[in-house]
Amino acid sequence: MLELVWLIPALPLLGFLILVFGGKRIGEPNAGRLGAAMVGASFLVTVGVFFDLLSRHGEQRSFTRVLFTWLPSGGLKVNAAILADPLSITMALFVTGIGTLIHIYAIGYMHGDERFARFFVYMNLFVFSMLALILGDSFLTMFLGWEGVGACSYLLISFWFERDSAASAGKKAFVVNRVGDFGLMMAMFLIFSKAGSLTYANVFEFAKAGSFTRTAATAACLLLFVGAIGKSAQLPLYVWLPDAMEGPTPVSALIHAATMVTAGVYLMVRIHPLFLVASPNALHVVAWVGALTALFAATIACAQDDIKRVLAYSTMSQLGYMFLAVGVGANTAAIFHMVTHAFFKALMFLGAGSVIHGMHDEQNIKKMGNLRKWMPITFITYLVGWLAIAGIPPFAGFWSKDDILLAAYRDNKVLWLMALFTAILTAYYMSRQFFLVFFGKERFLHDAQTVAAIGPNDAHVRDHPHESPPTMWLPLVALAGLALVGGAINLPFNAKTEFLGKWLESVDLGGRPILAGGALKYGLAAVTVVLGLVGVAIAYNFWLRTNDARAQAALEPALLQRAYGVDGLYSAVIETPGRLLSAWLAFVFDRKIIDGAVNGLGLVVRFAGGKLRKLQTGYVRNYALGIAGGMVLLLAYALARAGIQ
Amino acid sequence: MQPSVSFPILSALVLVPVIGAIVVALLPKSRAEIVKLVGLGFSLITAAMAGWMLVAFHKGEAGYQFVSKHAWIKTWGISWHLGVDGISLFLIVLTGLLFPIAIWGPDERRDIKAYIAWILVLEAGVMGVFLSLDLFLFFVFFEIVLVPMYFLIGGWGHENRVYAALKFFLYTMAGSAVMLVAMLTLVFLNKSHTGVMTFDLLELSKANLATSTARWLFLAFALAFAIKVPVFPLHTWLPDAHTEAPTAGSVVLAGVMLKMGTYGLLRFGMGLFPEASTWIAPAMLTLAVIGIIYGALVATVQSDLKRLVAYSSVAHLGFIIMGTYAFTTPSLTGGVIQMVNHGLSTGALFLLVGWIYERRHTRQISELKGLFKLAPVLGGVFLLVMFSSIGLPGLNGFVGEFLILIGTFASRRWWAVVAGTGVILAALYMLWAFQRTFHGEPDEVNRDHMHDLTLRERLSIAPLLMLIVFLGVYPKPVLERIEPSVKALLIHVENGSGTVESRVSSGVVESAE
Amino acid sequence: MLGALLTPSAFLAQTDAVTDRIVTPHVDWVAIAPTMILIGGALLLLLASSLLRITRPPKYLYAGSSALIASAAALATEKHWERVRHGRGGAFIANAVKVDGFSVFLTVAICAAIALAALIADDYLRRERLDGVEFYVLALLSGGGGVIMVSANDLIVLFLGLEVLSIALYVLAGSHVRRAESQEAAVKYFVLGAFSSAVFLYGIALTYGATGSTNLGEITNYLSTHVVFGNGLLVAGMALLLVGLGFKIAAVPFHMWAPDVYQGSPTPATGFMAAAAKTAGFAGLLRVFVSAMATQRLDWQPIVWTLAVLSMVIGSVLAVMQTDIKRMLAYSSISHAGFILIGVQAATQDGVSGALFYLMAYTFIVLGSFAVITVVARQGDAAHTLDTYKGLARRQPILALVFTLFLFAQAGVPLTSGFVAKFGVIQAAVDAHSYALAIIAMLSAVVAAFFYLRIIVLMYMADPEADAPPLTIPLGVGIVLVVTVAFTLFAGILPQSLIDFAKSAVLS
Amino acid sequence: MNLVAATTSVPGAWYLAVAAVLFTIGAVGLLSRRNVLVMFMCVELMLNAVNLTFVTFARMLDDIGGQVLVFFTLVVAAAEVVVGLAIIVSIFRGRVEGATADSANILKG
Repeated sequence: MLELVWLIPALPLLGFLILVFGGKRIGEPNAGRLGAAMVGASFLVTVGVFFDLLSRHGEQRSFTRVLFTWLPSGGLKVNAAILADPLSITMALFVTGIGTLIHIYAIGYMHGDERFARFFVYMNLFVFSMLALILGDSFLTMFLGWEGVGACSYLLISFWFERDSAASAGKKAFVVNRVGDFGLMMAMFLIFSKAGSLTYANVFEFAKAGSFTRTAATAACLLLFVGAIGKSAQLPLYVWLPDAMEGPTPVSALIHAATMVTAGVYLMVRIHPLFLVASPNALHVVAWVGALTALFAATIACAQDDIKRVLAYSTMSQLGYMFLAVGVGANTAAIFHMVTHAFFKALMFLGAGSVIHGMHDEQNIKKMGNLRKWMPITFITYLVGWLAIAGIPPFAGFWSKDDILLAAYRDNKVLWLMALFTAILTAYYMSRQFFLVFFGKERFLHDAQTVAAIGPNDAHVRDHPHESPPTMWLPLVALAGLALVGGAINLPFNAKTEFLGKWLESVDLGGRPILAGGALKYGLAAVTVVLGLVGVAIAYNFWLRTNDARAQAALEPALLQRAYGVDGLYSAVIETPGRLLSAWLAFVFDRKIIDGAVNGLGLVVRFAGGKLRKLQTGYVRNYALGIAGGMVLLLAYALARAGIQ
Repeated sequence: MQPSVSFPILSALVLVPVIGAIVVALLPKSRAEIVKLVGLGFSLITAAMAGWMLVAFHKGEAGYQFVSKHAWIKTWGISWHLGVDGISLFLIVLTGLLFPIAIWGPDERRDIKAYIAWILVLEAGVMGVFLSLDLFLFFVFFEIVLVPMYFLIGGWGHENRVYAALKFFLYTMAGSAVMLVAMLTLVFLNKSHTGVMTFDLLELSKANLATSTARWLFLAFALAFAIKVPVFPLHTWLPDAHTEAPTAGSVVLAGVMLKMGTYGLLRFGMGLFPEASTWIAPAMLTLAVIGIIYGALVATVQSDLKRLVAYSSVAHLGFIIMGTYAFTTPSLTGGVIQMVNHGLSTGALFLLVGWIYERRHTRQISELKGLFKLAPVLGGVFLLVMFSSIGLPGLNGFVGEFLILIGTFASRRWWAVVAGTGVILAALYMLWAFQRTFHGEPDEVNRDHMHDLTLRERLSIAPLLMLIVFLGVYPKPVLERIEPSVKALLIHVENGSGTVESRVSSGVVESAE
Repeated sequence: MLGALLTPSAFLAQTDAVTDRIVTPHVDWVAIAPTMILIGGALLLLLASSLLRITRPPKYLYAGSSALIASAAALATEKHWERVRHGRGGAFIANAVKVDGFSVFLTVAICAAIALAALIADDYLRRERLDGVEFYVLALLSGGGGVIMVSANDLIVLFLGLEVLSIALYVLAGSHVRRAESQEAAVKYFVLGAFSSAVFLYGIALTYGATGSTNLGEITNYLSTHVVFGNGLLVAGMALLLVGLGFKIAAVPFHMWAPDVYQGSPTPATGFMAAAAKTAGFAGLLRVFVSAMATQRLDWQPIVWTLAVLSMVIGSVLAVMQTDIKRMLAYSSISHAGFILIGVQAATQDGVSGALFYLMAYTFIVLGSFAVITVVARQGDAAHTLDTYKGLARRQPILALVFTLFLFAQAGVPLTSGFVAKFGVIQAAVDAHSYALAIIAMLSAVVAAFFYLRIIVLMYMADPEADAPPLTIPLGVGIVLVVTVAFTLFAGILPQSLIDFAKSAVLS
Repeated sequence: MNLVAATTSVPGAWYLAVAAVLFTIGAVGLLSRRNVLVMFMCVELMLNAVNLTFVTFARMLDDIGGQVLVFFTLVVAAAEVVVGLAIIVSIFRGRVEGATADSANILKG
């Protein structure tokens, strides 16, 4: 099975190729089915590879399959090669698994879209790129996928490009990511200039041999982290993610929640051997950025009305948790949270998509309410997601978040407190959203006056919310199941139940083992759960029970609603000056000064010509004077010369 | 030995387009379609020969192949000396490829006979530039290409064509004027040492020059090439020429003619003046980096689509210059392959912009909107080419850019770092332009006049797209043909300069793995 | 009779000290055959036309005869060439006439100019109702003077040639009797020409005073046997000789007549003037300075350097400002004179051969150009504004294409004779280490390219004026164009033979 | 200097000086007068100055050649006069202002 590992990325690529050339002819819904089938097949292969690897031990668990030499030049030799080890296969499993579900979901969600087939073109390309990112055996193949997912993200965010906001959001995502990519590229150059290779194995061996200087390793780690910040929407390069919600919801679920945005975390985990030789401050930076982002995003999420924006900030916040985990050395916990988060966040996004779909493209949670009556399946599955993210046992989120908090507690109390506070906020804003959407009054039912105003045939009036078709709710159910039991892959009770930890052991993730057992552990878990419940309670009190408008307004300060005004700040500090500078360069410096100098030479010639021309008066005696003058000068020269000698 | 020895393939590459031009000129004016087909036929024959040459090329050899040498003007030691090596090989192939596309792709209707004839003359000239191993011969071709291009811009261009054509001609000519003097100086200095007057590149590269003399001469050569490239701040002819040229002109101009400059710097700058090349490197690198950033920033705010692409060329060519003067195997190899890549992607971009212009009769970004909806194939192709242009891995542009940057980083770290930011800016201006042009809801005017690519258009751009993908995925065949020549050139530079070995092939880059 | 008048045998007759009888030098008729053919032919033509009372001459009768006479004169140089090849060249007729490669080369150039000008003139004169034999006779006479100049080995012979050349040209310039411009050109040319001749003659006198002879061979001998430094008389003489010849070749600052005369003269005459007068003037310059006064080069090189730079730069810059095509070509010819002066300034074998090549190439280019202008000018010879050339490519594509070739050749675009010519003189300058001169020359060529291109722009990229009548190319002009185009391309693409010819024509 | 060697008395240089002065007068006259006929006469003056120079040098160098040259000059001057006068007459015939050189300036610039 291991030999077939190349099929994992190849199948979605094949799907992409078929769809790009024949997608339109295949049409709806077969294009979607084909896309989903390809990803599904890829998932099956991944499962096969997984079991094959599982049956091996130690070194045997890492397998590299070289396909061909990609970039050979001078000392540089990069292969197109696939690295199958527990880390990459874990990632591949949930990427293809969740990918399949979301593809299926999208068949329903994208129903009737005029560019139905093209959606799956992009989606399959995305899955391929994501798999290249994960399975690449070198920094460069990883970078291939890294940029590929970025491009797909761009294409999918601006999928509905008729909307200017969607088009802008796509562009913003790509450009901001490029800032991060700059760091990533510099890191690669640095690594290559030191280690002479970009293959993970060689680089890490080089690192283990102690050949990296501490400074170089630190610089490389931090530069790679810059890339991770961009891709995983951390401070300060997160600004693209909330806007990315302009994309179709399956995209948000797959790319901007479950998979692509976790690439940064994957990268940080992957380069663990480098962190070992780097200054500890490098990891501190990672931890702090993660914790700050987690808290920062959570506060914003409390005041958002758009159902998807809440989830977007929540994603940022959860990703912050993962970086925190990496930063405090709990790589396994980071991966664990990545997996569980993929389950419940994909679930919630798809649920949100179902709600939006049922509500006829309404995204404002303030205009929803009591949807449990209209969309029971969506409600139930969303409920699971809500409990999971809020950290209520035994749902998946509890286990993974608890691991992270534990590691943070042991490493740095301040970080732990920040993470803990974030946990309260998480529980609060998710509950707020949950209550507003599924409970309370049906705010979308309009009074007679409004109906009269917008007309009886408006879709909002004519159609009630409805439950989504089975292609959409089946994936919801499946994800809900995963969100419910996903925590089981790494139970902290003893070494035996830490399945994920054991599985990942062969990949050198280093770090200290998470405390197994002990009062502290259970105590901390209890604190987390209780505080989570507090968050839920506050939300319940203000958003469902009292439903006091003034109190609600107080909980949504403008500063948070505007997301601290960071977009405006960036615009004022970077975009506007940049644009002014460019305009000055283009229209003043380039046109007037540089080109002006060029044209100026022509003008000088013309000016001189104009002056000289005046000498040509047309009068014979002036001409004779010219000759005589020349003669006199020549004679003067002659005499001077004679005089000198 | 290869059978090519008997057939003068390289001379044929130059002469077939000339014959084509003469044949086209003799055809009756009324049969525009036949004229076009005949022109296409000749350019395809040339392309086929270039392709055959590519197949017959011995990889792994650094020297010149298929050499053809005949005395021309004996008195002055001038000969018809053609040869191809890894550095010129792909430029020849690119030339062979782009010309049929430039002839067939755009739907030019005005005075088609003269138009095709000039294009074929241009092709011969460009081939000659890349093949010449004799300085005089090179200069002849270098200058002669101005004539057909001048007519193409001036005769079939847009509103401001006369100004642009004149500027293009005079600017370039000014550069080569100084070069000619330097060339002659070199020849006579060589003559004074060896007693033989020769313009042969291979002979002259052995010339023993005083350091300061060589530097002065190099500066004169470099000026001519820098204008042609163009290197900041000598670039202002380029936006005008590109913008005003007809589509085919822009394609050829961007695709192959700019490479005459970079090629000249490699072949003649480094070949003849190795020490001076290393001496000037910091300045050239700095100008290259400025060009990268500057070109990108200025491109951002352009309102004319062609002008935008033109400024993007300034940025891209900056990368090539940087790779050239970083003096490492990857950076130089990257520079050479980037010449090809830029030819493919910018050529394709100009073709696409040309098609948009044919439909909408405007190049103003503000007048275009929502084209993706109206012309999905055009949009998709544009998208691919755009990604190639901004260096997305898996497409050709990345290969060159990456090799250049990684090579430069090894020898000139901080230049590479600053140049790297150009990658961000490239994404910015290209995506923004794409958004304004292709995204959004199309308005009435666009709806009425925009239609998708025709079969002819699809077929004519298909080879470019295939190469864009192929070179991105599997550049090895290209790299391994370029590399021996690049290495030989680096050794030449190393031997010639003596002082820079640490920079030229600094430890790690060459020895690792 | 003619021989006695034209050969300086009379004054060079020497007294035999022993016999006390006057010994006249042997007249070598072969040595002066080209001159004799040209001048004799001219007189014959004049005689025949007046005796036969031809009022309406048949088409191409005169032109054909003139071309034949010129060809015969050119063919006569074959005998000279034979002598040169067999090492029997040298000075003849009391050392006053030189037969060498140099004279052969330039005689051919002048004869070509006569033949081409005659062919252009036929249709022109018919169109302008000026038909008569005078033009041809004057051209042949003037050419005869030019040939005397190129083979002169004595300053006074040079002066005689110069005068024969010039006086005929004065009349040619004024030969369009109905155009005030033509008359004005004649009077200006005449007054200034006479002035410069006087200066030239004074230069001869001073040189004679300084060296004791006017014979170039003896001057050379004198200068090589005497170390002459700081001889004010000689240097002043050289300066004045330069003024005289500089006037003839229209070098700045002795150029001011050229634009007016070129513009005013009948177009075929302008072409002839530009080609033949320049060739003859440079022949004198090369013979006197590069050859005879080679030892004094440190004295005259800086002057020639300055003249070259001024001519190239001012010629180009002023040409940019012109709106009249003939005037523009006049300034461009000034600029070309500067280029040829580069070859003179180098004062090397390469320099001379470069200058010779340039002169030959320029003869064909400039006559081709003026042939085109003649056609475009239409009846009245007045349509010379640049606007007339608007859309020429559409009105008369062949004419436009041919003119384009000539303009590119003048601009020095490769594969034309103009490029090889420029290359030749520049390489001579570089070889002589005159780098600054070479660079100035190349840059002024860029400026010059501007105005050549401007005409091409008008021809190809502008619409013709509404009332522009169709243009037909008459046979005579057609022949001229074929010949000049063929030569321009031939000398541009396969220049080897012409270069060899020029090399073998270099003064020893 | 050979001049000094060749001449035994001072007057030779004086003749030369006179010739130079004459030549200069001719030149200045040409530059300052507007009547073409007068200008032409100035040219004749210059030529005669040259003739004087020739004769002087011939005497100083004791070389008959110099004197012979004068004849050539005279012949040429005569030819020039013939052609020149013809041109002048044909142009200024019938003009009210007479043979003023300044009236011929259509061509300029």
